[in-house]
Amino acid sequence: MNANALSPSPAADGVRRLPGDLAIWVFILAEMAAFAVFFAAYAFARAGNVELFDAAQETLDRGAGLANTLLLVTGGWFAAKAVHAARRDRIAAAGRALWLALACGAGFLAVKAMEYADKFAAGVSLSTNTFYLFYFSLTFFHFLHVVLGMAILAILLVRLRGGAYGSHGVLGLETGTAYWHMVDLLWIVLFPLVYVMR
Amino acid sequence: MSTSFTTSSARNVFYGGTAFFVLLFAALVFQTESDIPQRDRREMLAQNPQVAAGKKLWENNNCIGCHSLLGEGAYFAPELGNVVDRFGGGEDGKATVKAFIQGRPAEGIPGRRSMPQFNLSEKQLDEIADFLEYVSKIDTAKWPPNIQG
Amino acid sequence: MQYPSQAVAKPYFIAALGLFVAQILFGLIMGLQYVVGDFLFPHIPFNVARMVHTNALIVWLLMGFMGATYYLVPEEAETELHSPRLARALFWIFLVAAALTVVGYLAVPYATLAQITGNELLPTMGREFLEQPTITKIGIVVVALGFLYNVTLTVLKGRKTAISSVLLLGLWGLALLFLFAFYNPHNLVRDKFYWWFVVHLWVEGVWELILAAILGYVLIRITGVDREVIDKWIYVIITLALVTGLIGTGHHFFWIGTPEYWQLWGSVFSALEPVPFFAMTLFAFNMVRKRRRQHPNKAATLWALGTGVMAFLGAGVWGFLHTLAPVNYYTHGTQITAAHGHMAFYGAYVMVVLTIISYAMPQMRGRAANSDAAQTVEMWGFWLMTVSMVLITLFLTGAGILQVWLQRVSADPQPFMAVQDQIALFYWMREWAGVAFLVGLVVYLASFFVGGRKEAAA
Amino acid sequence: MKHPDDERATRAWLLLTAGTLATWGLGAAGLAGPWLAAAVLTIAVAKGRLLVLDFMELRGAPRVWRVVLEGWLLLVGALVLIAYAIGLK
Repeated sequence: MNANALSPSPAADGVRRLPGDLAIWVFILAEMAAFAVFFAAYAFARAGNVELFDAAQETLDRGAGLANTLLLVTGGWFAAKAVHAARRDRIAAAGRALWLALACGAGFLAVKAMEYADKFAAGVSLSTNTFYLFYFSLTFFHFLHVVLGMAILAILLVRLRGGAYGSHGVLGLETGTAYWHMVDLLWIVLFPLVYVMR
Repeated sequence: MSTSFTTSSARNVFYGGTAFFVLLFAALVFQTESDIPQRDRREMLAQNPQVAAGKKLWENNNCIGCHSLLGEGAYFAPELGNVVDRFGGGEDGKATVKAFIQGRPAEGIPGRRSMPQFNLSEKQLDEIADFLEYVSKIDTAKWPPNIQG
Repeated sequence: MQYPSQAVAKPYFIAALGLFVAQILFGLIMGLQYVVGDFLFPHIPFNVARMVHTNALIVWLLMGFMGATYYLVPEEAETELHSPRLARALFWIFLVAAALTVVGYLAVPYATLAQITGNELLPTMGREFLEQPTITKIGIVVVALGFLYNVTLTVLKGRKTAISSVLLLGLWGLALLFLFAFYNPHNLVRDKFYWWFVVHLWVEGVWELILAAILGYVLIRITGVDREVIDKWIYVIITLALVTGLIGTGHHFFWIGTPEYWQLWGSVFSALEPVPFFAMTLFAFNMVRKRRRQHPNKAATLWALGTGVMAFLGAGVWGFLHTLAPVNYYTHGTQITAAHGHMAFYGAYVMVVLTIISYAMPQMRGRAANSDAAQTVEMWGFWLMTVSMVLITLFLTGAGILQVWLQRVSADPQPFMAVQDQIALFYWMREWAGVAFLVGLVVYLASFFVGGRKEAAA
Repeated sequence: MKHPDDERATRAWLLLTAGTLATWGLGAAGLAGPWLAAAVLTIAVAKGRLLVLDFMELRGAPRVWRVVLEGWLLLVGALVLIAYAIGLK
């Protein structure tokens, strides 16, 4: 019904347009607002307990955080490639890219689950101290977003196979991957904030 | 400049987003249920049946219609979550609570907010006092800020 | 009015307004008891007046929602109501049950009422807002199920629109969440925890769906804006409402013995709860600005815009004021809460019910809109009530700030009753604002009896 | 055949990876203090901006959306820095 929803990328034809459906962007903004408040709350809570936060941060596995950041960044790259491929009707390549993005997400969940298991084994929980209250709240909330993002990617994959996307239009694909990129974006802030800054 | 915004996407985002947050809420509720045994003093309920009887009395006389309990209720009369402590704590506090309830004049105090005379029996007074003592032991994250409630 | 069965809404609206009057009268009694402590004591103690005040509010809002549903669902579904007879029967059952309950509150001591209604068998009474005898609660469930059955079948046999889907979702949620009212464990922490599943998840959850649906319906009718546009706004608003409001329940779990992580989760999400209300304000004003016809019912337009603004102020801004855990630590259970409660209920739910009544009543009386004279009187009622409510809220906020300072923050905290004496001036001002509200209500009701030249029915 | 969109995304991915490794390296080196905080946050904002522009493809979106998302990054970064400065005392 409108030409702009069709295959050209937002940058391509000089017509500025928002990729994906506005509805998902409203949701994305709401989620980002929630995370912004979480991040600020973390930072200000830290300001009141610097020693506690710095000491507890030492117990985190920064290597796992690194691996997870790389996994999400790579997953985002694959998701972007999937959209680009679908725009040029390279459906098989788009499908492969979505699979790889999903694999990155699964890898993230696995690493995170191992991190949690380590913490639980050490007897650390949500109620241990203020740092862990924030650590578990922030990362678990984000963890669930990865799960939701993967569910969306899976739906996109099914619909891609059904021929829903191609040069005739990739609106749904853009809509779903926008959410996946948000999950990535949030982690890009979360990782340095919780794992590195001291 | 054109933006696509379809009703079906808006609807899907609504149902998907709601389902997501319902599940998250459920997870937090589950976590709460596993954490509260450390905070809610359920052992006092188990050991002393008068506590539950006191709660029923509390409800059957609609005390919450004037007082607040842990900050919830009406704000017409004092907070009672910590009243036993405010009245001296322990047995002294409970005795003062009982004497206060018992001593309310039936016709009220002229010009003042007055508590009705409920004509409770000695046993019922004990039950109410035990209930309020139990409430005072609940871990409320250091609320209220001071003894005045 | 296109479908004769829509007319079943009329008795619901009339009864709702009657209970509204009762609510305000008892509010004035309570307000006076705040400063003249022994007023009507011991015949109507404060807790009894408060039960009538709050329960009348809840029941008349429910009646308003039901009336609104009966009115708008046939038009949305483009079919007659499944059973107008059932709707009328349920109306009388509901009204009689509500009246008997109020008589019970006033005629006998509460403990006696508990005894004669068999509260022993399934104790649910004596909890804030859920004071109704257990049999009344069961009656509410029966009425709600009959109502939902009737409405759901109507929607299923007709056209399905976003408005009716959202409305039904809200109403079903309302009924299902009410079931938590029957759960009353001895454990006070769990009692309070699940009690909020009724109270919070109603007013900051499913009721917002009902609110959005009713507002959307009225805006379609009075502005002529495309349904497509309105539907999208509604979905966005209710998405934001549930995203923030569900976890926002946590702002009630700070100090009742629940784990402390709720302080973080509750603060974060309830800090965002103003957002959906802000979206609703934008929605109302945008639709009216883009209107494609000049509907003769200007009063209904005013109510719709008023809902947007006052819901944002009362629920959004006044809620945000004391929702963050470090602030709430000092304000929890003070007059600040009362201030917020008054404006939020008025701005969101009272006003949306008055919006649909303002739109629908003239139609049910056979005209598109009331005469200009009647509308002028109605708008006077609007302004008197709304300004009075703003004043009530401001005075209670003043009382609350002073109370927090004297009783909780200052170096030498004073006892509750000593503090109450010192803030009596605010309570007097609140009471006078309450009198002004009653005047506004009388003016509003008078508008139903003002004649003059009417517009022909649409 | 390389498409410009793909090239931009790949460039972004390489930079994101480099930024991630740099952030990790700064942490692993045992550094601390205001310079570390500033450096790490700057990298995070730069990474976020790349992601917004080249993965989310907001480079070609109406300007307001770029402003909102980049503004979010700056706002969060500023809040964290302010809180960090408060914590120094």
